[in-house]
Amino acid sequence: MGHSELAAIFGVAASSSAQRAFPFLTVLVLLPAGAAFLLLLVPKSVTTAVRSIGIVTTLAVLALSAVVFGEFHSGVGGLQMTSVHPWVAPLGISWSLGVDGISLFLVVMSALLFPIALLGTGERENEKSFTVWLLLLESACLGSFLSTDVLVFFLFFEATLVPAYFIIAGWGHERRGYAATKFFVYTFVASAMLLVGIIALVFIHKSQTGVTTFSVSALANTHLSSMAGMLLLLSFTIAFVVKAPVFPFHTWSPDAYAEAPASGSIVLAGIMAKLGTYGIVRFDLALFPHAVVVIAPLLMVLGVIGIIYGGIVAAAQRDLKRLVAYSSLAHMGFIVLGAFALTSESVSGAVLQMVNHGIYTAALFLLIAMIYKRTGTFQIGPLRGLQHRAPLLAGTFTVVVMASIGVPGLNGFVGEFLILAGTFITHRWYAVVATGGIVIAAIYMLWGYQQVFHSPESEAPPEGAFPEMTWSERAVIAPLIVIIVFLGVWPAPILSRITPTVDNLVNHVVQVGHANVPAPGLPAITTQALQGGSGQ
Amino acid sequence: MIHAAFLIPAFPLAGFALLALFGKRLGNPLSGWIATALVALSFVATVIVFIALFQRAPSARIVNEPWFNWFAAGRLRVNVGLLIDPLSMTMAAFVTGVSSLIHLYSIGYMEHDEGYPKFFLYLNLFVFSMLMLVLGGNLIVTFFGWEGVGVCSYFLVAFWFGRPAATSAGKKAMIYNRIGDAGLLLGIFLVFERTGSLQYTTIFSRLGNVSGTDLVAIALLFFLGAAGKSAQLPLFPWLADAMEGPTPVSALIHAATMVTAGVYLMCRISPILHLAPDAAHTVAWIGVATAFVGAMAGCAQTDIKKVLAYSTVSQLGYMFLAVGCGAYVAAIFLMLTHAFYKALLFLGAGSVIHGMGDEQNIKLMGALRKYMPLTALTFGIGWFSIAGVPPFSGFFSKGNVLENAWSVTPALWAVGALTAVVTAYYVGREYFLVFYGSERWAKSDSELVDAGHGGHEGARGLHPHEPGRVMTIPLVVLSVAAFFGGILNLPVHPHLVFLERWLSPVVGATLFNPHDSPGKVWAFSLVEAVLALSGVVAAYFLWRDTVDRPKLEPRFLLHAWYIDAAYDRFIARPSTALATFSATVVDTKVIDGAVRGIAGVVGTIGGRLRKVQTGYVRNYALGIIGGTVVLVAYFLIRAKG
Amino acid sequence: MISILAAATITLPHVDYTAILPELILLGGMLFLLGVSALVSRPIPTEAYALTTAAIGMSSLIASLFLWHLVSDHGAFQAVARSMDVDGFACFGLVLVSCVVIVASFFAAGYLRQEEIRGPEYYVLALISGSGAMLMGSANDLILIFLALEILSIPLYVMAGFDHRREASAESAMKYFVLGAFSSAIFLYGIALTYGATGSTNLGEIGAFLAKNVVVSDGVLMGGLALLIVGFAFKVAAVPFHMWTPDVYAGAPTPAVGFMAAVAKVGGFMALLRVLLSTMPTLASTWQPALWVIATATLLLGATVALAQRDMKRMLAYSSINHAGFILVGVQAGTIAGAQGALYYLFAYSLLALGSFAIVNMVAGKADDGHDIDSYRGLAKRSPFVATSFAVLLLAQAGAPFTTGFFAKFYVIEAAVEAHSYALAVIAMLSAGVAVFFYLRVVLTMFASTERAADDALEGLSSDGGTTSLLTRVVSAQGTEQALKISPWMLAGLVFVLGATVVLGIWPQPLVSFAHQATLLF
Amino acid sequence: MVSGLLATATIPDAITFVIAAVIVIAGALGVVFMKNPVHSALSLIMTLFGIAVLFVEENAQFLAAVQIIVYAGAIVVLFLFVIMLLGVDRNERISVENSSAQRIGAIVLGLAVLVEVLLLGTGQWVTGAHSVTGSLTGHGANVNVIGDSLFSTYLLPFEVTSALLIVAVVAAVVLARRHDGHENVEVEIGGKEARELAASRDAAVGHDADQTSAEDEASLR
Amino acid sequence: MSIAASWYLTLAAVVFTIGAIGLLIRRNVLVMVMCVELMLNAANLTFVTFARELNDVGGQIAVFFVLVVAAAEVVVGLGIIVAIFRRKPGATADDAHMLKG
Repeated sequence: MGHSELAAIFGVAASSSAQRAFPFLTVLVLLPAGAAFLLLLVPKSVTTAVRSIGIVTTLAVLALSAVVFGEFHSGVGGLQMTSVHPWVAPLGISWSLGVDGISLFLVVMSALLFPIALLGTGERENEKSFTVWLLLLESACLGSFLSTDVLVFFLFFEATLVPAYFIIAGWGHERRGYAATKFFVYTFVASAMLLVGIIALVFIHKSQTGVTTFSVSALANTHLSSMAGMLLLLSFTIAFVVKAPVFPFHTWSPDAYAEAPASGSIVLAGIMAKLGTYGIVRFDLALFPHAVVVIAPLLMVLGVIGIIYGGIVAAAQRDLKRLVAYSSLAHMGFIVLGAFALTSESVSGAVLQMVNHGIYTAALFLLIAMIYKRTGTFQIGPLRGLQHRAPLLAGTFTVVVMASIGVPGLNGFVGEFLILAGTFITHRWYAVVATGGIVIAAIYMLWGYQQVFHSPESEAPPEGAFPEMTWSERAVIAPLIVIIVFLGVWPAPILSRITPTVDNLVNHVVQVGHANVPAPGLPAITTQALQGGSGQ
Repeated sequence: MIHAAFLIPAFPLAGFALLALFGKRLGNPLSGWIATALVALSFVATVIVFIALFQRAPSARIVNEPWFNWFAAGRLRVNVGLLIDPLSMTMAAFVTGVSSLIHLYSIGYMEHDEGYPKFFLYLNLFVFSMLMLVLGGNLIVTFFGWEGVGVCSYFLVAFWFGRPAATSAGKKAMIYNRIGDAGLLLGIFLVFERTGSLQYTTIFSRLGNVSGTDLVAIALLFFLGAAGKSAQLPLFPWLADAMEGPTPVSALIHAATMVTAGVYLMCRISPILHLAPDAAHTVAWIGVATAFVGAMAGCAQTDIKKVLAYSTVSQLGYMFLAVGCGAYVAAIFLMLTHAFYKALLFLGAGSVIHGMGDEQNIKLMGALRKYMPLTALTFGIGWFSIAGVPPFSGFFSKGNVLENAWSVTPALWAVGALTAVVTAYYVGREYFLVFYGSERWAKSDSELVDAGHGGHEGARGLHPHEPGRVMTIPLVVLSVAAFFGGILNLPVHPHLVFLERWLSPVVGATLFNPHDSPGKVWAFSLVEAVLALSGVVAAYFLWRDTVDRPKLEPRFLLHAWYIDAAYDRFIARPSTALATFSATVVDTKVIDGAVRGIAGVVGTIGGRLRKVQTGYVRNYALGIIGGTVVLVAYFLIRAKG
Repeated sequence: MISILAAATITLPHVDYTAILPELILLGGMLFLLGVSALVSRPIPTEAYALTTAAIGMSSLIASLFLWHLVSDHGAFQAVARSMDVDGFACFGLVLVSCVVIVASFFAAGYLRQEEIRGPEYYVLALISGSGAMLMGSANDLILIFLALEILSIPLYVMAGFDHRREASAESAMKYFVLGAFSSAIFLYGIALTYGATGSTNLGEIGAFLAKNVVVSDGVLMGGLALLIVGFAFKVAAVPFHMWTPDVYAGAPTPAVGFMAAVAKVGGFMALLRVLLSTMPTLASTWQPALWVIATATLLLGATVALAQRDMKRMLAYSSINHAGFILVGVQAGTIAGAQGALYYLFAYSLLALGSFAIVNMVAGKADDGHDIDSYRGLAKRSPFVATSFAVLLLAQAGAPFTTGFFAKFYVIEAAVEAHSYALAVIAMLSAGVAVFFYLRVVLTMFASTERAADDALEGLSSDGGTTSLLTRVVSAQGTEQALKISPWMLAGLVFVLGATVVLGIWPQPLVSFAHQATLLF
Repeated sequence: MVSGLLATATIPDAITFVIAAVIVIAGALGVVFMKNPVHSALSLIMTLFGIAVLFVEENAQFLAAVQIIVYAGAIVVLFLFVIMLLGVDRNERISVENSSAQRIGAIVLGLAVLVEVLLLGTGQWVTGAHSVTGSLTGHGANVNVIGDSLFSTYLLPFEVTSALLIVAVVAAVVLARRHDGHENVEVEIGGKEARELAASRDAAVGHDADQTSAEDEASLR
Repeated sequence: MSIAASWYLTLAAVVFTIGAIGLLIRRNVLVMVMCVELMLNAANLTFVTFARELNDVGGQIAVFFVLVVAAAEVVVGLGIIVAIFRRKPGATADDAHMLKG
């Protein structure tokens, strides 16, 4: 087992930053939660104060995440800015945070999307509670991405459910109760398995080393029998694939995405879905290299089915939000495919695509919310010819749609390309089928776009006028569009920070997972992995 | 000077940016002029770089111009950069040249359109994308341009988005293109997997390590991409629908430039194609088949632009025939001349449509040569050119293709030659229906209601007229080019084959040279001239005065061999049904049904178990005693003695 | 005569009053209350009794902590002729019961004021019951455990029947009493068999006997153990000995339910843990599978049947059965970690149960009626604080992170996994997944503003209780629009419970260490 | 069987045991099967007496005395007192059982318990260590031994029983308490409810009986 | 020597069983409580027998405590029963099934 590799993955990369005086990451995680508690003291009626506290906090988090981004050493794998404090000492749980190439941009993306979710969706009932929940959700999401202690990760991972539940159930649409409950119970049951898996792993580790610890870096050193590794991997993965979601564990998502309020959809699809894929990359790959190699084909099959199936079902949707929900299923399929293809290219692509998907899906939901605000419907049927009234909205929508179907020059392309190219190297036929997904994506996205924006205006336009985007709406969507274009044209600064970590990770998985058989690029990975797994 | 190459795409990009930001404020004529000027500047830059390249030694004419690292992960390193070589500069020159003219023409053509600035915005974006496509130094930059032109094509075909037909056509174009793109992407992946690089120059230097099967696979996958973009069998039906876009768009994108990107791509990967003869033969046969199918479909169309659209399909088939025969120069040569005469024909058609008040049905035209003499003249030049009548440019370029086909196999030549006759005939049919015969547009509407879709209100009381100068100047320039285009590559003397010598550093190694026997060349030329003229004559006799000849316009040709209908019937509709089935049955009933079913079962179990709780205290005591019995029984079993 | 008396001089054992101080404080306080009420002629407000009870509880808490301090400094010891174990484990129980008594006194004050019931009896019963629970945790003799069990239970029977106005209260008391007496008879028979098999009722002696001897013919021993388990399982409401729970919880006065849910489980589990882990570890391989099955049945039945409930108290009753299953998961592990998990769980659950039932009482209002889930519709409008608090408590019961509920579940699952009971761990978590559904249903109902939302949650789930017509629901929703009146006493108790749940959820270290050290000093 | 009984014991012992056992079992069966609760209570006294005899037989003279005094003298009297107080001394229709499953289950499971307990003892009943708490045959009489042990080893349990007795007192107070002011209403409602309930119960029982007989008839035909 | 312990113990088991069955089949709550007393007495007999066999005083002491418990239990139980009967004279255990499910 390559200890040096593990050190490279999890070790503190830059010693200078390790002892940094200011605990950026801890503040990053706790700031929104703290503001939420502060907010509880503010009277409900002072809406302006409530709003401004929410906005200032989320913007402060954004600024802080920018600082983290700035402090991050590019070209270096491993965790940076780590901070470790014992939390529940008798149980071996510690408050340990760290950021590396995998989590950095997810953090920045979350920090960016929360102010947008808060700002971009207009007035609402009971502003205070909403802001409190959203801030708590932000803390939970950031905590999940930054935790390097498995249990702390799990805590935050679970903690996202509660605010998300309240946001859906409290401010959602028609069938919000059903959707919220389904979302909560489904993901809760799935992550229950994760908890058992985590604990089992910790005890196997303890039986080998005598140390009870939940630290990812320590746990990655655990020697697992092939059976144990497989079961643990399954317990981890079930939680992640439900959260992502991956076919066939997705049926909560169309309901949840569709019934959630706009900001809820943005956070759900943009950020919380990434918790699942992030978990796959961060934990599945690092902790269970042997088992991952064996089971990768299965998950890749699910990913590929998700790509095709998600596209096909999306094409039959008559509701804009459900359409985007199913398109998310397809995109998550790409990410899972990339993550389990286990090449540097595909995993980097998967990580990048998490960010990309977050950005353009958020933008899509934001735009759909603008349409809803003007027309009161998500149904594609009654919406026609909106481009006549709002060419700018239409144009913005076009850009986002193009990003979502992976047009080069916009951000969706690079991730998808890396995933497919990387997958093609090791698993040719998966990539071939998945490539079909980009055709389907064009079909359903353009169909939806055409229905809503093109065609003559319907004779009875949906109630009232359809005004062009207001300046505040433009201000909210503009950063997303800028990022969509920027990441499409010049993703190199992002990738240069992602790839060192991913390279280490992939090397670790491939070397450990294949044990002594050097097999990059050979197709018969499954059998080798079995030999490797039993040989250890 | 070669470093100035970045200016070539930069000008149209700047135009795009300018119009995107200030398009509305710049207003109607100004934005068009700015766009045109920037494309013209791009043309100038191209010429300068071209000359700089020309001044170099032939062996030093392949220059990589890397700009910056786009993205990199694992082995994959992708730079944004240009490849300046004779092929790309030839393409750039003709793209910017033709684009400039069509921009100029559009200023007039679109003057009354409310989306005027947006139109030029898209056009500039298109030119930028097209230039990135042809100048791209690696497959990804090319793919960037490739997708970019596809997207612009989508925007421009669906430009009049209020018309359902237009938006559907745009979507259709995009989807067909995407199918091709998927193939292209897979080809790119295969190239990357086998050579570890995507930079053209590097790829070609590593081909030795790639197995023959892989090369065939790569070539065919690239051809799938090319077929989508260049409307080859079986992916051609979108092109006819794409005629819903404004005519300058049809001229620029769907005749001169974008659709030829596939041909360019195949020429670009000529080293691969050269090593994969099986793939090349496939390309040749598909090309010639497309040429024939397209030409036949052109014989029965009634829409002035659709005739030209199928003609484009057919001509592109010729180009692929050339590519498949290894005659890359011939393909490029035909591409250039085709760009001239097809753009000319489209712009001529545009003038007619413009003059006829947006009427497109050729059966409702007639005798327009009296009202639009210049258009008629230039259209005629275009016709003769495409027909291959000597000494028009088409004669030389098409001849070149056919000679190469003969040397591969006479069968290819035979189909190509037959197609040449048909080509001369159907464009002639269109020419006579539009410019000769009686003034059918003056008739009352009532007789024409069922004749076609074009019979709208404005047809009555028409006063066909020659368009303004911005529109006629491009016509004239293009007709000159269409007439004299042949001198680019005159096969009469080895020193006169300029194009061939110019391109040889790129495709030279694979250059197919049929010029060893002058007699053979002359013999071919004679036969081809006869074929072209026979088509022209046939058109003259059949269509000079007659409007309807149902036997010559069979329905299956009008519907382009029913291929589109077949796709709809056998692919689109089953797919829609599958989608509906997946969404309503598989997803909601099966997958979600399983989830809800589990929940339901748990709930039902809870409900059943609840009934055990009867409320009678003695029942509860029974439960206790029962539990005790079981528990004691267990311990009894575990007891040792 | 004199010589006989002289010969019969009894050497009294040394009575270490410190060791039994917490129990003494509770019992002495109880006598004080009784005495005061008898001596003072004017009616004393119930709040005064509550405050006194809280003070008594506080004193006993201090005494317990002092004892804890003593134990952690000088190690565990046995007191009063080895009838009592004074160890960390016992101290945990003492502290926990003291806390329960304090909190319960606040809720009781609110309830009794609301129902206008005077007199100290409720508090007296609670104090006695509490002392019984304390004894359960520290008793070192099966006879004493039996006595403690009765001291714990008998006041609870009375408390169940405390509400004279409702017939259900009397019915629940009767059921509880009959079944309780039945099970304690079985338990006693178990003690008798154990006594015959081992020669003593003293746990220390039994442990020593079992450690030194191999009982060849161990049928009687096994039978005794089985019947002991039955007795405890009844007390903690484990399946199939749980059937009294829903009925008693539904019928008894609501604050009493909270109290009994807490102390009965504490007492039962503490004694069970001590008997199984400290006295009969040598038989672990025998009793573990039995507890495995009981735990599984308890987990699953509690979770699934709760789904079908519309009455809030019954739902919480089944949920408490589910919780008992979780604690059994910890017990079943048969390890120190399992004991820690069970202790932590008991602590977390006791407070959650007290708080939850207190809120149920607040919502029901005067007459302690109206526990149908429809009474909770729109609660968030009537009292956002109560609704939010209830949501927090319910989510904590579901095991939401950053509440004590999460670490409680985590701890017992950890123990199960450590003991390689993977299947049980998975079953437990699945049952938590089912349980979360009905907690969420309540939450949804409270925060629903429309009539439809809550019913949507039931989609796909057939519920027997769903027969109430829409009309009556609308009426009941309209009838409860006015703001909820909350007694300040209840509010105080609630704030304490909430604070403990959240603070110890975010910063679990103190409680975890407590449980950790409690079991180190067995 | 008799030989088994006499294997270790003297004849008087055996006779005493048999008579006492018969009394005990007869009493126990009487408790269960007597229709009138008063008779049940009297049967209970019979059992308690028998058990007291057995206690004497087993050298637990003190317990035998207490058994009679406390159990028969106090507890059963309490039962009888309550029966009389409430006037519930009418016969219960034991033959009528709404749930035959309950009865069958009760007997099957009850016998199963018996069988199991007897199976447990097949090997050896008594396996424990001897005289752990203290020898019975130590100094002095049975009372002395018990007293000695009670105030030394079992001091704490002994003291704790006081709590039990207080519970009993408080419980009696609570349960017998009448609500000031509300009680009248309560009684009225209670009375009405009770009447209705009694009526309905009678009807239900009667109905059940009718139904049962009808079913019987049906099955006969 | 006296009668073998197994006889006593078997007798105790029989009484225990009769008590248990009685509790399960009788509807009169008072009789049910009496049945509990039977079970307690069975346990007592067991205790005393074991005490004799083990020559140990503990068993007899246990019986002493059981007597106290039985007394307290009966007082409380009868109190509850009285409370019920005050509402519904003549009620049986089966009449109290308002709470169920």
